[in-house]
Amino acid sequence: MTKTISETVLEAKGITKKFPGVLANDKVNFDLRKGEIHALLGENGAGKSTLMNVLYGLYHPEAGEVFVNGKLMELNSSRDAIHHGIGMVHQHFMLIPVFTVTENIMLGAETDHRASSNEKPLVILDRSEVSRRVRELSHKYGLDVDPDAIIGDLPVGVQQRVEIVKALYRKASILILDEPTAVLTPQESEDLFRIMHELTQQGVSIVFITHKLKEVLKVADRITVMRAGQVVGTAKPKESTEQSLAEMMVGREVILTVTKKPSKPAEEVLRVEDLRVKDVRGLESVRGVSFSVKAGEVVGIAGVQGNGQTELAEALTGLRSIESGHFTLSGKDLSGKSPRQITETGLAHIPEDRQRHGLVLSYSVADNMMLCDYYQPRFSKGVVVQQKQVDTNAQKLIKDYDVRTPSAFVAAGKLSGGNQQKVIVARELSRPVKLVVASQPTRGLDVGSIEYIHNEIIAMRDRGVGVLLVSAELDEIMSLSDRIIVMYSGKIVATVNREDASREQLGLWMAGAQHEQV
Amino acid sequence: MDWKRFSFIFLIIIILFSVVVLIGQVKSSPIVIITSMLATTIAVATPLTLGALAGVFSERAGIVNIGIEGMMLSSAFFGWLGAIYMFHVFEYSIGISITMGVVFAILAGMAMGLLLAVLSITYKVDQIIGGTVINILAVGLTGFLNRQMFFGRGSVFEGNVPNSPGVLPTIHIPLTEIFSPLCNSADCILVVTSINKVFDQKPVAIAAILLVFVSHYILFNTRWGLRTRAVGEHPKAADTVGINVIKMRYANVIIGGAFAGLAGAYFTIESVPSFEPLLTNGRGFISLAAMIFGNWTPIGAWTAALVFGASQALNINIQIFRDVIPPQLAFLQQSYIVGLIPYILTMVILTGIIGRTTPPAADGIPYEK
Amino acid sequence: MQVDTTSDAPSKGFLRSALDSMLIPFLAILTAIIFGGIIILSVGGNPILAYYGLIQGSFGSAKALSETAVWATPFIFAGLAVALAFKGGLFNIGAEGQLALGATFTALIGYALPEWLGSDIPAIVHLPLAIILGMTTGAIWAAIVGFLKAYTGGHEVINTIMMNYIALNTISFLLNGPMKDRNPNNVIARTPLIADSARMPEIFEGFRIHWGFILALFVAFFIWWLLNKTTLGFEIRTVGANPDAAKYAGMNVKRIIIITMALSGMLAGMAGSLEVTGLNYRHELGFSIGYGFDAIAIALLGKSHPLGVVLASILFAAMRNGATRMQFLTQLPVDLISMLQALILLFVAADAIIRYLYRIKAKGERLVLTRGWGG
Amino acid sequence: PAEADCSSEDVFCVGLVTDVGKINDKSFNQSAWEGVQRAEAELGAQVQYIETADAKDYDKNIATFGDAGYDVIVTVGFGMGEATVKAAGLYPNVDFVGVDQFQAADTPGVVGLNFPEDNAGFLVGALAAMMSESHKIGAVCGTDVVPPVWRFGEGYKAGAAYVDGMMGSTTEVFVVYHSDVGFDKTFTDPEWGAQTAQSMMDQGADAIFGCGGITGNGAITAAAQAGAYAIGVDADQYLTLPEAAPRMLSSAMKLITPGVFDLVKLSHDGNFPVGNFFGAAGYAPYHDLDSEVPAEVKAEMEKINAGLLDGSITTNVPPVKPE
Ligand SMILES: Nc1ncnc2c1ncn2[C@@H]1O[C@H](COP(=O)(O)OP(=O)(O)OP(=O)(O)O)[C@@H](O)[C@H]1O
Ligand SMILES: Nc1ncnc2c1ncn2[C@@H]1O[C@H](COP(=O)(O)OP(=O)(O)OP(=O)(O)O)[C@@H](O)[C@H]1O
Ligand SMILES: [Mg+2]
Ligand SMILES: [Mg+2]
Repeated sequence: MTKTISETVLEAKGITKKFPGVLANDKVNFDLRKGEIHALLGENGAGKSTLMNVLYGLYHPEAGEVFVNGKLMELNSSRDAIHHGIGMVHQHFMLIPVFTVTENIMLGAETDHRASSNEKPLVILDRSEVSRRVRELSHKYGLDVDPDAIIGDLPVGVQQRVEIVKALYRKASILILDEPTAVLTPQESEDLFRIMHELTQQGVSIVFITHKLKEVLKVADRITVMRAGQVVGTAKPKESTEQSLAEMMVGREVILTVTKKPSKPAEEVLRVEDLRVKDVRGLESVRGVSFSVKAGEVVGIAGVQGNGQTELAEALTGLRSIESGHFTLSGKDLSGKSPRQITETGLAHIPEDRQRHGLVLSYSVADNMMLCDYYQPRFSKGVVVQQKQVDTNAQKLIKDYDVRTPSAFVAAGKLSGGNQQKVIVARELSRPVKLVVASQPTRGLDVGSIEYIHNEIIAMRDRGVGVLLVSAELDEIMSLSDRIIVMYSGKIVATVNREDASREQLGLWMAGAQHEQV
Repeated sequence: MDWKRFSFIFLIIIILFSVVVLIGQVKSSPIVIITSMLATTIAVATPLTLGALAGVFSERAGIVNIGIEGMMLSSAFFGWLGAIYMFHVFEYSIGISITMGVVFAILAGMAMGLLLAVLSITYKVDQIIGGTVINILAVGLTGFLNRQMFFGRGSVFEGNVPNSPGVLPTIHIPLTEIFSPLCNSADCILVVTSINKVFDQKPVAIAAILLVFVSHYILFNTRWGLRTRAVGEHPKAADTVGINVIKMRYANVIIGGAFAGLAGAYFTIESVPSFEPLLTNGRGFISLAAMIFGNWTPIGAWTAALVFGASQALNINIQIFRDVIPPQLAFLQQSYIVGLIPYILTMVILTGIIGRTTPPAADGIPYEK
Repeated sequence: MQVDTTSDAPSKGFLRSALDSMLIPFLAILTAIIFGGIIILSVGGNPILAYYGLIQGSFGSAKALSETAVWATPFIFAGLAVALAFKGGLFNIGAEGQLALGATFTALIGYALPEWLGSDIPAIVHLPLAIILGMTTGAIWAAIVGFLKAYTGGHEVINTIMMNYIALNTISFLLNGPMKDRNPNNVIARTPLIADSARMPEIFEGFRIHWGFILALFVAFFIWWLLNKTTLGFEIRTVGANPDAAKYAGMNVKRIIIITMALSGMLAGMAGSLEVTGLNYRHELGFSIGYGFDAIAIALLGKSHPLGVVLASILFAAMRNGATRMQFLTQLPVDLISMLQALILLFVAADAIIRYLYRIKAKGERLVLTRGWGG
Repeated sequence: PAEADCSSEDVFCVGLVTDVGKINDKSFNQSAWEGVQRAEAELGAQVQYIETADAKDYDKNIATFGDAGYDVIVTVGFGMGEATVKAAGLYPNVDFVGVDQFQAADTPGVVGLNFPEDNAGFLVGALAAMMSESHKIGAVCGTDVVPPVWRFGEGYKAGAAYVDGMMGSTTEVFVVYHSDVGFDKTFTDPEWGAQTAQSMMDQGADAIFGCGGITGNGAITAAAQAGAYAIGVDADQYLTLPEAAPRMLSSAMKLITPGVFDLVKLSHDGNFPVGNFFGAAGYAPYHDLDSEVPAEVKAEMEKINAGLLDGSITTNVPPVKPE
């Protein structure tokens, strides 16, 4: 796996980038050598994406210089970066859902390939020529994509491939991959690593950003770790361990495993029978699912994003209507009931998209903390909201759940992501409930917050509440669950007890392998 | 193409025409009625179509444009004013004056487009507020200048309203000349001359139809169109591939303004050679409805504009034939009731029974890096 | 992207925050006045005389003050209608139609009820009944749009515009036909005069200012209370700020959209009702033209805050009312007023221009009332 | 203008308040104002106008002149009838001229200036019928809710019918009122007027009468553009609509300008009447088309006009549209 690593193709010196109130990059130095995979590690908000956006010309740094192939570069827009052979696959894909693969790829690079010079812009689109070239490229690098498909119809894994093809189409020789594996199955990730190696063989240099320490150790040639906007060090994979990298990232010792007592499952709180649900596009995405959750246990639903877990959670919480089948909470049939009726029966919901569903960003923390039971006697007398009670409640929850906020009256939108999530967790877990549905409860959070939320979930379990945990993080599922259900393509493909589950086996199931017995 | 929507729209137009033909046939021949209604439909649809195109370009690039009404009104005024100045003050010929009038109208529309762009793109003002500002400003500005320049003591023209140099001429397509020699009956000649009337339109009306197809092609088959739609759907994605979102948005809003300007020219330089305060009479808002009704596509918007044109043609002709309306259809005599048809239709269509309309995903959202 | 300017720390103190939020509108008005002055000068008018006339005509005497209040009354109601809808994330362009229909049906109860019953009705019953019917009509008219929005996604902007046309045509039909004043002297499309028992008393003898103005202030306070202190207000604001979160929080979003539109239409209907019961004592074609659009400007200028709406209404009312005096003194066209109003709105909306002109630092907050067509 | 002291005995002041509409409407507001301006020129009056922007301001606008001590106040339009009568009570020393305001009962200090619009319509209807070669003529009007407009339209029909009866011809008359866009817009929609005129011409009409403010103006110019005969309304629109002048056959005139002037003069001379004052209706000269109009037609028109004046010919149009 050792390569002869030669010249530096990309170098950043002393990059400083400020956002209002945040020093996102503080005199950062970074370099990339030809044909290497250079992993960039760091907690949320460490400044990784910011650095990459600077290199890609999207942000203008307050200070610092960027050299490409040894030459000082003026990067004023992504156009310049593209021109210098830099390609970037963003953390949030930059594809237009209503366009076809071909249109997305040609966008911004609508040049006439038939002309002798490749730079000649083309006023009228030549879709067939572009899709021919897309086929050619995907063939060359083993990136299977259908040029005529509409992006919105494609699974994320394929969308990612489109992003890579898009970069290659622009003749990128430096490829920045910002958290590419966050949305992939272990198997898909393997596939991506294969492609990455293929690319480096052909002379492409890759910056690889991830939170997953195992992957870093496996694929990187070099590792740079960032913390709070600064580079804290560069390491070789051979000389590092998960533990050492995690400590570099966080700056203190971290316990990577959750300590918990064995569960004491009691009576059944949730029972789901043959549930079918359609997604936004009207396709059936939960296809006949049955399972149950008992009081005092954590049931984890594992699966790659887009296999129906989101829709399942939304259906159980009343946000999405169900096509057929039903579910009961504490024996009460709640299928087709409104979110209000379901919540009142004793369900708490930590939603997947906290900014879209969980919070009203313009509201104060206090108002957000009564979002679900503002009408209950705790907060309102008749139709009149009792501001005093709202404030008292907020003060108490802020203290109990360690929400870091200047005051209870600050708009929730002004808090950091972790604290926003804590506001939701505080609100949901402080209510008297029988079942918690937690969807991706720690997505995008830093290690400290994750620790805190994991402990809260286990505490709920120990208090005899049933927990349904939906997560794309296999590690999270493994460390919290007492029982694990694997979903693939809208169906349950396996159910196992935690003790009987192995990462590899779960990964296989997540990729669609069938289980002999359920 | 959205065939379901189109067939629905054409069905409605056919029904509207049939009603008039059935009523009017005792007085006039069906071919005369149909061709006359067609001519009216096309003419009435002209400013609506152009207004809707103004909306399509702006909104495809992500800027909600409810200022179409104001854009039309101001360009109607400035186009007319320009023609008068060219004719009376600079003493150009009629032809040059009115042509320049059209140019002034377009420039005025572009200036209003620029204002909307500055407000909504640079200052990131809520786009609906930006449009409202334009609408109110246009009423005040044109009303004020119209009065202050043309009437009373101390006005620019000393109280004499100078006549406008005229309107754009009809472009005659010599169908009659070509085909009537082949006819051997009076009926045949009637058919030929009647059909000729549909084709004999004025320049802006013809331009509007051509522009519908040109715009459709530009939007869906050219680099410009691809980029325009990209900045309206997902500006950040466009930015990452090196497209200047701000520039594209500015350009399209201003292009939209040019369309609205041409619509304005229709009122004062093509249809009637005079300006009256508020003469656009809400047609900008109807254009907006046509744009949505046509699902933000030029051809769709055009067919929607034709529905409005057809129902106005119906209303006019019903009254022309009011003496012979059969008693069962007496309610049609209530022009108030007939007048409701396009509005109710629009609402029905918006309920989505013939397919949902979807705006560009980033329409109305200011772009922040 | 919805960043509200509200719900900051109350620690700042009401007065301080009110002053802060009034600074920009104040400077915007000042700037518009300066611009307007330049325009007047450029056409050879006398701006000092014009503004003097404007102020004298609107605040210069008891009568002028009374007339300003008369103008402000429908503006407050209609402005609140638009503002309330804004708070709920809805853009009600249809205040015009709701108002006119409200006026028509108030007039109907006002003149026809005694005929139908064959006897006089005590004012204590008749007047409220007339107003309530006007409010209800407006509410139903707007609720239809709310219903279509909630259940079919039909956009309220287009639907309220369409409903305006439908309302105006319907009213033309009614006032020319079944509801026309049959008095042989009458030639125009208008209803008969309403009975005395349906008339809102004047506050001061000989001045046209009526109790409707006081009611308007009270209703503005009520709307503020409703929005900020009640569960329904919380629901409306939540649906306006983040409908997904509202659904998540168990609110019945569809129902709230309909209620918001209905309340908005009710306020607009009330504007019409009070024009009939307090001022005109009948409805006539051509009364109340353009109030719906003024209301939008007022709601925007008042930043959708009830108190702001009251102040903006008084400003607009003063300008409209003072226009007569201004015209009389200068012979400048009344359209000048529309132009001034547009300029004020322009500078309030694009406050960055004002901040730049007066070198005021931005607070990093922006008013976002609407979210395109996505709603 | 405000400097002169109108309350003094020697200064004669005339104020005009428009209906919701513009002073320069090329139609009745403007004609009335021209009458006032004639008073300025011939009687040395101090004159001023106020444009009404909203019906709510009727009282206040009148009062603005009343308070300033104006001697005569002209209020234009039927809509201001009640406000005018009310103001007469408040300002007993002021003479009020109410244009188009029929006075059912006498009010001291108020004169309603009215016109037999049906006669004017009758005249141009007859003219159009005689001049039409296709025997199809049209009228494009504002809303028939407004009685004068309705009387113009019905008079036009009656005039054509009279000619038919006299000559044994059959003339088809298309009369369309604009009613479907809300009241305020029915008089200010030239584009609709033009389209409607065009439709009538498509049906063969070769003479178009535009009756109804700016909407009618649209019809008139469209007719003129298409080479049909154009017929104006209220004033001699040959003079106010130069765009249509070359094809302007005549106009159905309400002689508002002289009517207003005459009444102002009566007030000036201290002979202000009470009740209703009927102004003259008539038809405008043929101007550019004079040579196109045959002598017989001219003669017949003279006869009809005389007949209408002496009552030997009646239009049989009721003052208000029957239900
Ligand atoms: N456009 C922006 N405006 C303001 N602050 C920003 C912006 N983008 C990033 N930040 C802030 O800059 C800091 C660095 O963010 P960045 O996105 O670079 O982190 P990251 O290391 O990529 O984190 P993650 O793992 O979550 O992707 C964070 O505090 C973030 O909140
Ligand atoms: N119409 C009104 N009449 C009198 N006082 C009012 C009115 N509207 C609001 N107020 C006063 O103004 C204050 C409300 O202002 P405040 O800034 O708290 O509103 P807010 O809740 O921030 O506004 P928003 O509705 O935008 O959230 C209250 O103290 C109230 O007494
Ligand atoms: Mg990142
Ligand atoms: Mg508040």
